[in-house]
Amino acid sequence: MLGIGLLKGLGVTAKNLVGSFHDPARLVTTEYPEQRTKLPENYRNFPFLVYDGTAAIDGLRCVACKICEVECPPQCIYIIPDRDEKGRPTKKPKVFDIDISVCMSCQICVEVCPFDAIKMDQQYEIAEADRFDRLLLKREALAKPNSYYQEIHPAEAAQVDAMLAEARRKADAKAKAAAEAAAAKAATAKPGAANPPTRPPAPSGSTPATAAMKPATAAMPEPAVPPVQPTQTPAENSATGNPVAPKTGTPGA
Amino acid sequence: MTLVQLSRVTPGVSDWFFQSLSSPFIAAAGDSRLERLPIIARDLLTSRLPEPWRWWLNSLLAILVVLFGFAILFALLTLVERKVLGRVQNRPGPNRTGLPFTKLRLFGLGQPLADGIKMLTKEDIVPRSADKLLHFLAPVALLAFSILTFAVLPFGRNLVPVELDAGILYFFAAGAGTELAVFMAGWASRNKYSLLAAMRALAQLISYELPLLLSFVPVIMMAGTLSTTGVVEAQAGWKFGFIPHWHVLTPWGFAAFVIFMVSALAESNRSPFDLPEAESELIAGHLTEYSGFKYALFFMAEYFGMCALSAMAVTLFLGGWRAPLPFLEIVPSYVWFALKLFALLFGFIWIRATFPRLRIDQLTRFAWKFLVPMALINLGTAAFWSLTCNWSGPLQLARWAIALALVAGPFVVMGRKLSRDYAPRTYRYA
Amino acid sequence: MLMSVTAAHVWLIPALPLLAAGIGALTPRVGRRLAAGAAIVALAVSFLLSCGALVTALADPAAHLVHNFAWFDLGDSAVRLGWLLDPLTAFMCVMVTFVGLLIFIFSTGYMHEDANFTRFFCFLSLFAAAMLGLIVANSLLLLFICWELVGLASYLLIGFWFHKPEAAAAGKKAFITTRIGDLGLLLGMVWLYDATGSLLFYDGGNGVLETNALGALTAQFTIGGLAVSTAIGLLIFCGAVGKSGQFPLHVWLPDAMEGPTPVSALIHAATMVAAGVFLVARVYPLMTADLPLTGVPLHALTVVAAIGAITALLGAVIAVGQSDIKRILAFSTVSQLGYMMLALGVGSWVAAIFHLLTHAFFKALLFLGAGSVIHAAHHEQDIRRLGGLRRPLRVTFATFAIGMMALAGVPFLFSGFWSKEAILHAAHGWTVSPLPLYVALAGVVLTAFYMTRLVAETFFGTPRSETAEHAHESPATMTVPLVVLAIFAILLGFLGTPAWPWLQARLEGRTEIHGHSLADGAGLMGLSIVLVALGIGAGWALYGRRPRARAAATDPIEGRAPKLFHALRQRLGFDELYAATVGRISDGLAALADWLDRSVWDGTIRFLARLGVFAGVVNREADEDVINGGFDAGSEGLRRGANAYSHAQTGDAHGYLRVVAIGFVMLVLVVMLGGGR
Amino acid sequence: MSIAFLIIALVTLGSAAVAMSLRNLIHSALLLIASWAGIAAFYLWAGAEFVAFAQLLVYVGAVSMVVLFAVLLTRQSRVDMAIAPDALRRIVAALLAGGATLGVLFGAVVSAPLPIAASATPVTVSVRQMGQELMGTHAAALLIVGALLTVALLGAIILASTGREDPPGVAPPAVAPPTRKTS
Amino acid sequence: MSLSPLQLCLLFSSALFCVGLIGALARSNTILVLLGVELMLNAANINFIAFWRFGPAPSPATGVMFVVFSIAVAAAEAAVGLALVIAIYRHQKNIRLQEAVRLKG
Repeated sequence: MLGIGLLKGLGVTAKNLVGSFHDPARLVTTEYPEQRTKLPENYRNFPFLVYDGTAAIDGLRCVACKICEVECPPQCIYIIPDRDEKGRPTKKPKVFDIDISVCMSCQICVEVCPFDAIKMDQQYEIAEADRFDRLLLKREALAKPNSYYQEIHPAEAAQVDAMLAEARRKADAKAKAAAEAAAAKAATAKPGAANPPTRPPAPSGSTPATAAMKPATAAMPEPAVPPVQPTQTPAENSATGNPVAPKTGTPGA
Repeated sequence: MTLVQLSRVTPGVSDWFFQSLSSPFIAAAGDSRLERLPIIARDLLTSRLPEPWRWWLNSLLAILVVLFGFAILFALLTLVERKVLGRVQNRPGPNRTGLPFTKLRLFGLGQPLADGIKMLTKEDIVPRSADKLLHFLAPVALLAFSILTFAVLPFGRNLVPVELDAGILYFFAAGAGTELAVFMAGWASRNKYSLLAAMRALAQLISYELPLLLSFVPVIMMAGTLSTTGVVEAQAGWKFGFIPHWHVLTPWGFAAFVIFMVSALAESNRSPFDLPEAESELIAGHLTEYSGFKYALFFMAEYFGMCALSAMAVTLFLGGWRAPLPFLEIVPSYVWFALKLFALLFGFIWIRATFPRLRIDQLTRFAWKFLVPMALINLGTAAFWSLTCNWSGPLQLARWAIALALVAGPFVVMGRKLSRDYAPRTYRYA
Repeated sequence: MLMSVTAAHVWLIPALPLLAAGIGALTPRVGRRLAAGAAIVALAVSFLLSCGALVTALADPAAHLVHNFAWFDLGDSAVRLGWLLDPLTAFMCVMVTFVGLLIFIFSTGYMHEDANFTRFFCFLSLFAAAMLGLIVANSLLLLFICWELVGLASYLLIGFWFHKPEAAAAGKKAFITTRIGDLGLLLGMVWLYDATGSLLFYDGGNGVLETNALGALTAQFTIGGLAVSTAIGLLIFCGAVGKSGQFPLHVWLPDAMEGPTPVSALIHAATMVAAGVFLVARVYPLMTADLPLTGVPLHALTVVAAIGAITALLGAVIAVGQSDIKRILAFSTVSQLGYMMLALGVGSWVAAIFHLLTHAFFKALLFLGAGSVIHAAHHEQDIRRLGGLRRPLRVTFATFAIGMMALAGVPFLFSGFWSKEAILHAAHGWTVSPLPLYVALAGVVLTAFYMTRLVAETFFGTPRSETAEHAHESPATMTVPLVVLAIFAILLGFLGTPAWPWLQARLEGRTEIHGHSLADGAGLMGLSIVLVALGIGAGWALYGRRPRARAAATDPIEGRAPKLFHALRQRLGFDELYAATVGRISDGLAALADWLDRSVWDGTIRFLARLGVFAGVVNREADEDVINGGFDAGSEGLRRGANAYSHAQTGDAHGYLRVVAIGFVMLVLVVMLGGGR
Repeated sequence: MSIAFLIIALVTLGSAAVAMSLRNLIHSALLLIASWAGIAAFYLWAGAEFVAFAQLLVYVGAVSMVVLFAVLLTRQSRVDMAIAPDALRRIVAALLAGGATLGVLFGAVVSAPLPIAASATPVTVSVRQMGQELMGTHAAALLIVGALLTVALLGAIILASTGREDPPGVAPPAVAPPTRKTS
Repeated sequence: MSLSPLQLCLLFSSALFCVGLIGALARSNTILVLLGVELMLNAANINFIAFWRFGPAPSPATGVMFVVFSIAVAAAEAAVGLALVIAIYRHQKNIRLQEAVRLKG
């Protein structure tokens, strides 16, 4: 009959109206500047640089290898490697700029970085008044601690950390073997080996970490060592669930 | 040119006209102090003055109180509407604009103020080829006609600005001017959409004016008067001591009330009859070429019209300022009036939140093929009701049964037909 | 609220079914539930109101509560109608609404497959409204209006299946036959109005049934020495004869069985045909007014008694020879109506009404039972082709048997016994002639006999046709009314036993009840019991003991007295007699009118036409030569003038308006200057 | 005579006169509406409240709409707006005829010995009184006016209708193919 | 010369009548002609009210009743008149009154 449908409709809206007052599940609005929704882990927008330890510039994992600069499709990365007085590369970037008004958030830089030095950020409040200056991020603005990385991408970060620790453990083991082979020589290498074999790249071990990094970087050209994930065993891959999730884009496989 | 102005120019000659205008806010007798509060307050201000001045000041006060009251109501209503719409859609609605320069939010109470400031400071654009005079006159005329209608509404016991013998007729005569203003706006804009919208608006307003007028004829018939206070007077008393004698509680009265409210929705261009201002179809229709303060005036007029029609519905059908139960009469009459008015306004908002907009052919068909015949049949029902007013005993039941059948039968029959016509249409090429 | 139903409210009782009829008329064909629901609900409410009216009426049984009003004014005199509420009205209302309600419910099952279901209920409601209006009318005029409406509804319902030629013919026959009686009623009404100046029954001393009017009526005499009241009473009785199927006009009633069975039950058994009895009971003061007169050749009631006796015997005799289940019941109705008339005639109208009420219930029961049988047997109505239905139709059989025993007057338990007994006693007490008593006693035997025959043929033995074998019990909407009616067919008798004649007392307006012991009339009662036993025994001996084997087998009576049986089967040749006499005469009259029309009137007109043509020819000759010439010249002049003037008609509105303005100015100037002030 | 009357008269006459002389039809119509409103004001001044509101309702509310619709439905091209060849002649004739009428009427009004109301106090007619008068004394006239209005409504519809068999209002059956039409 | 209120009202109405008349005579646009006629009708209504108010009235409500009826009839007239205008426009594609001189077409 005419009107029944209208009354039903009025009932629906009335239910919404009343429900929004006593049922918090209905009122889904978050009051943005005060409240924020937790972003999903796989959210990404622009890259940042990870550093270990507390020193922002010195702790950068980046070695200025320029792979990302080459691979970047819109060419928004600009790197000048740092050199010491003698002109030798210090394996640090002197200039590392990303123009995020150009960046297209493709994550290719993250994919190609052999050192896990560049990661995708979740910072979205990037509105600026000056387009040419403030959106061109410098090295200092890009550098963020590993703890931040762990905070925004916990699963991925744990995996990366585990991998780095593994690499470091291998390097340590190698160094230890070398040391034992040369046991007779001296016990000078002891302090370096005293480094605990566990994972934490905690702030406490900044110097050991960099020290541990060095063998890894030194070992990079060798085929077995590089921490590129696809080389992991399939068993481990399936057991951990989503170790490759950030890269293959199949979360929760 | 309001009535008050009209009488102002002829003070000496037509003295009788003064009497017919009957000093606004007549002094009440025998009511509680609370009930007489507005009159006491007024007398405090003006009782010392000599007679002609006192009359003038009383009139002026009445006008000011009504105008400011409804202006504030308008401001609040915009906010309440947005908040209710938000709640219906599971949003909080505007809640951030509070007191200026403070952190106080006050549930967004500052929103109307902010809107007002925005509207006032916007650039007033007049199209180059527009008819400048009419373009300016349209919003002014619209608002003026809307405000005129407030003159005869009984806001409470003895609280009626102008007591007219033909008050209801005056109300609708003044309301008829809004159509003219809408047309002026549409035509003066020199915009095809505006003109089209104006024509649509005219068609809609004329179509719905008919059921609107026909729906309250039964009330006049039963009350035997065209005066608003008389109609309220006719709804005095309670049956069995607890069922008020409101017109809405009779079969014909209920039908007339529904017809009246539907027509009022259309007359005030409210959703779901807001075709003339349909943004998505006519780029806001006759409002397209208006901006800034003129636009605000249009909106103000629309809300004033809505308030006035709701107030008239309260007067005609819901017993005006009368309390629903005898013991509730200790609450002053103007509070009751305000409560009923708010209830109806909330209904307007609720309907807006619920129903989608009609198509123009559905709109006119609904008016001509459903509302007008229903209103005419309802007239017959009311005639039957008034002829059988001395039936009693089992006849009283028979009277109810017949009246209900007279209302429900045509409703079902015509409603069936109408529902068939409104069935989802099948398109050949879509 | 119900307690407060007064005379001013009784119009609601017929108004509600009328409303339902209106709804039914407006309902489209698919609205079955609406039409039936409206009819049933309206009648149920009417029933409740009737009960309220009964309570009101019984509070003061002697009073005639009236509510009169003016219908319209004719010059000085107003035509006044009114409503009447007394025990007679109230009992009749309760009976009609209750039986009607049960039959309505029964109809929802019986007519379920009919395409014109809504129309049926519309007609039924119309009938109920008219019948109830007839009952509550306090004016002979209003009664007559409703009387005719009842006739109309009856006609419509008999011819409900008008595609069957027999049904259409039966409808016409019923309508025309009853119209003959109605003519008498109309004449009586006109005469009554002429003699008394009023048609209201009771009007605070001025009504036609009150002492003033009756005194005036008996004081005048008319042709043959009859008192005017006798003459008017007999004319009114004519109407009753037509409607109640009494002796000369009884032929329509058996044919009326062509209608749907619920219609037969409601109209042609329980209610409408009783209207004649009711009419006579209603105007009973008028009928009895001439009794104190001595030296008049005839008392009205004598005629009534005679007609009743003849009808009672005739109906019972013919019923013996019929084989259609409904026809048998129809003739039994004729016979029972004769009993009622007999009771009226011998001066006991309460016995007549008592029998009317009990008869209404058990006859409705019998008809509905027959309807159930017919429904079950796929519209097979011939008892020779039925048989053995006892087993499949248990409820129907049980209730039908109760109805049969009530009708046959099986002693003590069944209502028919008590009401028939009352009639026999009344006939016994009639001093004028013993004949009615003998006729009634003969009728008792015959009734018991043919009812036994009917039950034995239908329910016992073996099924004698395909359809009877596959019979199945009817739905609850049909059996429940049967059961209810059966209960009442038993219980109702105890309202009027000689020991406690409550009903009689109330009808006569007495509040105290004078019971007398059963021994008072024990002789007569014993005789009638013996006669009933004789009838049943004979019936069982002939039909029950050795049931019919085949449908085509000869009837036991036919075997013994073929001629008699044949005459009975042909209904004693009344139809043929009427066809030979009345029909022949009217055919002759029609032929005469036809001949007159064709030769005499036509010839005259043809001659006149010829004359006219001749005059025309002469006229034309004169016209063309003499007159036309003059006209031509005149027309030419007019044409030229108009031509000239038409140049002023430019079609330019401005020009016209200008001329009007200037003309106005001229006119005002003339008036002003010419001293027109 | 009061100032109010003079103002009302001047406004009414002025707007009517200007309306009759304007080229722009819409402006003309709007000014005429103002003139009608002025007449309503005159009624109000004269104490005929009900008539004043009726005038407003009918003229400002209804007739004006019809006029505006008619104007918009008969939009003219620029050629049509051009002054007709004999316009001047007609205007002069109109002025002459109108002037003569005005003169005659004025003369008649000024010179006529008009009767004056017996009582100085004006009669007031309440709406109730009017209603009873309408239903009693003038009931026949009311019926006739009702019939007239109905006939006028029908006539107007017939005159203005285009005579198409399928009005756009009942589009769905026309649009839907007959095979797919479901109730 | 002093004028009574009644005469003033009558002068007002006759002036309005003449304005309407001149408009109806001078304009070629049919709509305006109709409006002129409408004005003349209104002028007549003013006379009714004037006599009702200032003149001796046969019964208290006669003048008002007349005007009410007149307004009703005028509404009908306007509706039919403008419908005719539209019909003329359809027929001859303009609404000049002086061109609408033929009944046939």
